Amino acid sequence: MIPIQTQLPTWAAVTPTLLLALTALVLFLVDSIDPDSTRPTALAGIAALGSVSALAVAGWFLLAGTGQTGSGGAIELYSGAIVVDGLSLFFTVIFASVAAMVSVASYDYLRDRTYQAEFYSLVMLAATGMSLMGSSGSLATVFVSLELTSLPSYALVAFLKKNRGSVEAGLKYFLVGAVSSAVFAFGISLIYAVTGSLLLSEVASAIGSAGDLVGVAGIGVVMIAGGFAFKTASVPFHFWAPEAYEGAPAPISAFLSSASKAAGFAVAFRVFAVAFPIDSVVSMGIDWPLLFAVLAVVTMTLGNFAAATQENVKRMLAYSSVGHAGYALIGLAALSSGGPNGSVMGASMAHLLVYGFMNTGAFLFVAMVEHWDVGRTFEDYNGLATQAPVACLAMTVFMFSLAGLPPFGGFLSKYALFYGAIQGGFWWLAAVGAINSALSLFYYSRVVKAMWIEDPSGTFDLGATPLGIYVAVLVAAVGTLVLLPAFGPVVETAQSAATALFA
Amino acid sequence: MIIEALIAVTFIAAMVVMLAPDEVAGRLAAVLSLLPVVGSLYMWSGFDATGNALMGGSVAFETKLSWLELGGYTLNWHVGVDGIALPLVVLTTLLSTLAIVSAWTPIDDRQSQFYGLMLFMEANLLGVFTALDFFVWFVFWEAVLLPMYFLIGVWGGPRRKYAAIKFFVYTNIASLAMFIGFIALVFGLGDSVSSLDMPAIAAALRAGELGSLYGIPAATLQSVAFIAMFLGFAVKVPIVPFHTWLPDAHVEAPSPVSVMLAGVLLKMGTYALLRFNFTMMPETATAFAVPIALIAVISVIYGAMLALAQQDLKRIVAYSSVSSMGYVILGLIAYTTYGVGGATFQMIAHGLISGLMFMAVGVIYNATHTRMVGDMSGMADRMPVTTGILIAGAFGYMGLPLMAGFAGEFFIFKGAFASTVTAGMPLYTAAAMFGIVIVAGYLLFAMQRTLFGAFRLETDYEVGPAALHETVPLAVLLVTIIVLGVAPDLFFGMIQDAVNPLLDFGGELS
Amino acid sequence: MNQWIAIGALGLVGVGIPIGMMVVSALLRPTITEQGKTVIYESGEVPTGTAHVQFNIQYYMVALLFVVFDVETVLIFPWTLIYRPALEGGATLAQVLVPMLVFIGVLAIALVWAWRNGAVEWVKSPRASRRKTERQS
Amino acid sequence: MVPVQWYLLLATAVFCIGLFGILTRQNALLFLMSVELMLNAANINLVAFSAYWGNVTGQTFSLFTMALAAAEVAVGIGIILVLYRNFNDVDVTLAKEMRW
Amino acid sequence: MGSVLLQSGTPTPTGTANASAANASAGGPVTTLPETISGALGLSGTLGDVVGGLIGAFLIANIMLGMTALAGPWAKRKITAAFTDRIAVNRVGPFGLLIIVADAVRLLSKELIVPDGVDRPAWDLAPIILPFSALLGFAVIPLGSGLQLADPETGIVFAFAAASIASLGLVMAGYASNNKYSLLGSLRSIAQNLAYEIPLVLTAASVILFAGTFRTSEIVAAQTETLVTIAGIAIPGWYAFVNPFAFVLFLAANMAEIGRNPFDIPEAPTEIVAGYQTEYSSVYFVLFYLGEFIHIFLGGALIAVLFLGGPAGPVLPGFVWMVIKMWAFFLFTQWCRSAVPRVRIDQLIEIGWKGMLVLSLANLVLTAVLVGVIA
Repeated sequence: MIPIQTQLPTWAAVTPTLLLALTALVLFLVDSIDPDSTRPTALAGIAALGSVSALAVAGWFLLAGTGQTGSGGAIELYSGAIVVDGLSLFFTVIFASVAAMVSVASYDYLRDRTYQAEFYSLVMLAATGMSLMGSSGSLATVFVSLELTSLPSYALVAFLKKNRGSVEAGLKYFLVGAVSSAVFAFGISLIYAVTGSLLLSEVASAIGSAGDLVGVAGIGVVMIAGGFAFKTASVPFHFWAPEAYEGAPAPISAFLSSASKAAGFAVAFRVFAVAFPIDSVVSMGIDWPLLFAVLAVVTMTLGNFAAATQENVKRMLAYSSVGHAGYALIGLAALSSGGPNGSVMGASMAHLLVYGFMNTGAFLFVAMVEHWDVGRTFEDYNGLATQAPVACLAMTVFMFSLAGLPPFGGFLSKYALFYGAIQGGFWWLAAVGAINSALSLFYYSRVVKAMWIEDPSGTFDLGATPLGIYVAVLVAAVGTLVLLPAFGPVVETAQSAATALFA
Repeated sequence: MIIEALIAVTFIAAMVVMLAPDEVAGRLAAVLSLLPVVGSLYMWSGFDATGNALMGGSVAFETKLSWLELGGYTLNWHVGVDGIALPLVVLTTLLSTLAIVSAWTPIDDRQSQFYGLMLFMEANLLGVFTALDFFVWFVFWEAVLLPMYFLIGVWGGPRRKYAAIKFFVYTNIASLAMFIGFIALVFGLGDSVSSLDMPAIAAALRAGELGSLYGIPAATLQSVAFIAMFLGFAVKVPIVPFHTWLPDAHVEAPSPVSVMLAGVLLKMGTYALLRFNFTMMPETATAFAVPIALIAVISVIYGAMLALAQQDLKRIVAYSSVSSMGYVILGLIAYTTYGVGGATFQMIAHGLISGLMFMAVGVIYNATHTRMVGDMSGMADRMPVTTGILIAGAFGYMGLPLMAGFAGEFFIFKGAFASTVTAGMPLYTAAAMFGIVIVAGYLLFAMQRTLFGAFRLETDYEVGPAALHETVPLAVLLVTIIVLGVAPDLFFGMIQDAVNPLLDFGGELS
Repeated sequence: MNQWIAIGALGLVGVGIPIGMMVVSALLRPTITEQGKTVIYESGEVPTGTAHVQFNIQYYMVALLFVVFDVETVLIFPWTLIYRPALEGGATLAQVLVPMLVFIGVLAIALVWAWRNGAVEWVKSPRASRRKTERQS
Repeated sequence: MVPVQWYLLLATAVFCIGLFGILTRQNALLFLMSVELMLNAANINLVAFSAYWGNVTGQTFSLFTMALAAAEVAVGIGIILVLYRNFNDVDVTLAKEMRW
Repeated sequence: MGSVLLQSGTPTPTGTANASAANASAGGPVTTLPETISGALGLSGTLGDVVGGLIGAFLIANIMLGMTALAGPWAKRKITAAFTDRIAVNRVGPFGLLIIVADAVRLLSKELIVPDGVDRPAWDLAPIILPFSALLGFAVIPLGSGLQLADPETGIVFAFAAASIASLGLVMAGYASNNKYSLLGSLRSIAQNLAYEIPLVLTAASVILFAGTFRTSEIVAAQTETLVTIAGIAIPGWYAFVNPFAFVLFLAANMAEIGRNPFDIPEAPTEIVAGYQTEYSSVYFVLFYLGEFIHIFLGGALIAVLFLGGPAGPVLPGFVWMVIKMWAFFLFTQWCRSAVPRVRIDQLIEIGWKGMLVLSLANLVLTAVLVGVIA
């Protein structure tokens, strides 16, 4: 195919991001026309349309090879402050698809609530921030886009302002987020102190000559890693995740635990791969792959064990999402000088894409259950399949896929990830991951067991079918299934995009 | 493309049935499941493969497409059948249809889901027996577990949750062990393979390409991987001492599910053992001949002894399956044409016979609502046809000549006696033959107590003969068993053809 | 750097003069202790309750709005500074003007939204607020 | 000229004060102030090293930091307001409703 | 835009940090007052800077104090009296000028009543902050005739920043007083300051678009060019003439910023007693009063610098012109005090957010287009 930059001006490479931002603004304007009326269909439609079009454009770019090795490499805008390449487009696809699903699902969730337009536009703004995170080529852009993602998220988590759980979740999310962004900013300032630049490529070339400031650089790297740990809900900044995911409106939990986490990884991949090249940095004593390896092991183990002890499905999913952050961290941990870094990081990216579908679907199912006024614990789910077999089937798909059982996308992505780690010589990481995966089957299958096998403890009165959530859940389920046979192109794209980072 | 069509048709049938209303689901599933039966019979009639699929023989109905590339390894969509796989495919389709028909009576709740899952399982089983790429094979292998989990868990007996979880956990951990073992082997092969294609890996392994991995020497690696895979498959077979999930699962599962479980799912374990352990690493297998043979004999004797102590008819049949699978292992380790071929044949035979037994027990249970030996007697009075078939099946189990069971066991013993894998092989074989006596003992004992004598059963309704749709599957199975017993060469020829190449390896044995 | 020394000096003086006046006053003024005159002024009534009364939420709205807009002006200022030199240095009008127009456009949309949603409305009519609560319940 | 390392020390000190405040305060507003301190520590670094390296990147970025800090406060105050409405206090340790 | 901002190492028109260090030794484009003083004293280096700075600061502060003293007790009464056709202070001294001294002594020697329950440090600090903030703003104002304390690169921004510190004093006073009226008064004044700060600053930004600099001396210098010559009289390019729209906006916003009619909401005596200063007496009250008046003059000075050519003017020396302009603004505020009714608080807020902000944004964009077309 003809490379895109021969047909379009360079700035057009950020079209997906611009589309998301534009959608947010349009939503604001629509709300401004008549703030007092609720038009859920129009609002959800605009949001979904915007994210789908962003998805379409990003997908088209990705297929057309925009910014990828085949067509002249990454497209740099604003002197490299924004970079559009395979990685950023790949992650934009994740964000846009999650945003689309969440928008559609929110149609029912938000029925009869106020501030719907604000909800959708905040989601779109956060998605904009995420996609900008994916294409940040400078620590300044990283920080700005990180905040652009975080700030709407805080508000969204506390969206149910009369619900104490939601408010508490929002508060905790905000507090941890504010601290970690401060830590992150300080880390950036230290890196700037050492290198005199915020551009990732210039940082990379300057950090090797840090001289006696190597300690400062090391602290800076650790602090930046801390900022990412927050965004990806990894240990030690994971405290907020269970609370925030549990208290937030379920579509927002879905959005945060899938897209926001992926965004954290998007930017972490780029920053660490580009700005702190393993070859020069590790030899200085700043062994960040080791740091991430430790974080990965602790995160996945802690997340899985905590998830296993939960009684509340949403909270279990929250902890499991911490565990999955641990798996994805392998993409940063199993790196070494001269190792197959591109393939392990690409595998992690592919896992995040699959995760985007299965985890969003799982949380949206929880949203549907909340919509039905069924309780939140495992017991409350008992016998749900007798009432809603199709939805429960979808949930079963999500659960088994999250556990990494074969006929679903989650299996292949986990396999690729662990395989990549082994390839890089980090077989122990893969082993820990595999053991954790096996363990996770226990609590995932509890949901399945409750839905299908247990007898209902009471009678259900599910009421009308929430069409929006239904559609979104089914889309997610189909996505999870389709990603098994279609995993090939996905992982190949991801790995070539990741390899380009290390080139 | 017939294999893809077969699998796809079954999947689509599963979907259709899943969405169909409960009232028609059973009939619809039975009709739709005839399609794969026809397909598999067509494959049988058009079968033209020679040799073993993994050993460079020609493969029937083969398709090979590149699926995805992962870190230097290509994963292919590679399916095809040889003389070992085809009989199992036929067995699967046939038994599925019969099991579905036999489910019409006992399953009265959420029918469309039940039949949908049955068909879904059938599709995955077909995938397991036809896949020639490890990855594809593994996906299907694991995918079989999910419907089985639900089938036991939702429609099972009083302790169904326990049984379902136990089944699920046992088999999944086993799969993990097996998976790790196999992948370690593939890594150990290094650059000599560039895909997870089973023929390629088999060739490389047999050519001794295995290198060291992370400092583990090749020999150790091969042994460890062999053990890991053996354990993984042993759970599925099951072999003593990994058999404890089986009686629970069988007892709790509804009879049609038991039919599938005993008839086809157990064969996955032995099939995989044959395909992986015994085909790819014959040296290691023969090196471990003594423990394997020992385990086989123990399975035979111990399973039979346990069966002897049971009161539950289903439990009796379940434990006797453990015993029967012991014969298969014994045949496999013999490494002779008759041993391995007989083991393969015994898989088919046992699938049919145990299917028949479970089905017959299920029919009796549908009528009496009990399976306890002590609760009833003289069933022959009220259900003469069913009783007759059950007795015929029991004789088949005991290895009565002219029935499939006899052929299978006879081939195994013949092969095992002649085996030179280890010095004590005749001894082990003799010990295993002793198991037949026990089988005869417990089966006759149970039959005698339940079927004969004066009718006694405490019910508030009249127990009458079984319905036609319950009897027909039994009859079909019985006919098939007898046909195979009379003419084992319907399958045995192609089995032998596929088995022979793998006996030829570098060791001093032949 | 001497610029800032001078400014600092003015700061010192700016603090020093008030303090000096306070000192002078302290020397001059009488202090007569007397009950009652230290009571908080509340139109001659005895003060009731705490002085930290709840006030209109709109104060917060205005404050939040201010924070947002004021900070945007911080970002506008560097642009105003380079605008003319950049133009004279050969940049095209589109290069220097359009980004800021976009920026201000976003700002304007935010303002329109805040306006329409009553963030800058000091007093809301009871009817409007009733409509809002009806939607909420 | 003050040596640039001193600024580094100053920034670190300010950062640690902020961190201390976060760890010890229960009042949400004081918590916010502490966070602002930490962000400003970053700003000190950025501005100081902007002069040291002779480029304006750091200064410019500190403007962005300030803008984001302000936005963060705006959102934070909003959340603290609803916190107060729901819990009648701004004590962050009060919010323990979770696991309901 | 972004490329200019984020590109490292590219010199921008503000000059690099190194350039600013170079400027420091040179002392900027104009000779500032401390330099003149230290030069006269024969001092150099840091000592010269400190001594010159202190003396200059003291001088400037006292000029402001003197003007305030004149304006507060005397001029204000006179002007108000003139508007209402009365005779104001005329007994003490010539034109009653000595009332300044009398009032000073009277107010300073009044008893300081500390009400119950005030928050002591804040209550004491607030009266210091207010005059401090206003005085600090004068540090960068070119008063003409070399009377400019400092001329940093960020001059005009510094002036706005310094003037904004006053808000802090107001809120401290209101909060610490333990009085409902004080609290409400301070909140009202904050709300007002917030609402009008943005239009004020944005309008100033439109001037900077023309001038291309923050340095007050350069802004003033940029206005010396002749705009048009009408009948032989050269009209200087004061931004009030160049951009009258901005001038009117700035004037209005400035009135609100310093809290004068029609925007004297903070202390509206008929509504909330005296707002934030209700509980203050004696010297504390004087300091508030002082601070407010210096603020008025600072507002006048800002208008003069930004729109009226600063100290420029024919015949008379610069300093005189500057004082005339500042007093003109003072006169204007007092005129409004007598002539214009106060707006209601809700009207005030809505004028600020819906009127002024929109207009100032429009003004900024229009100015940018205008400048772009001209340049």
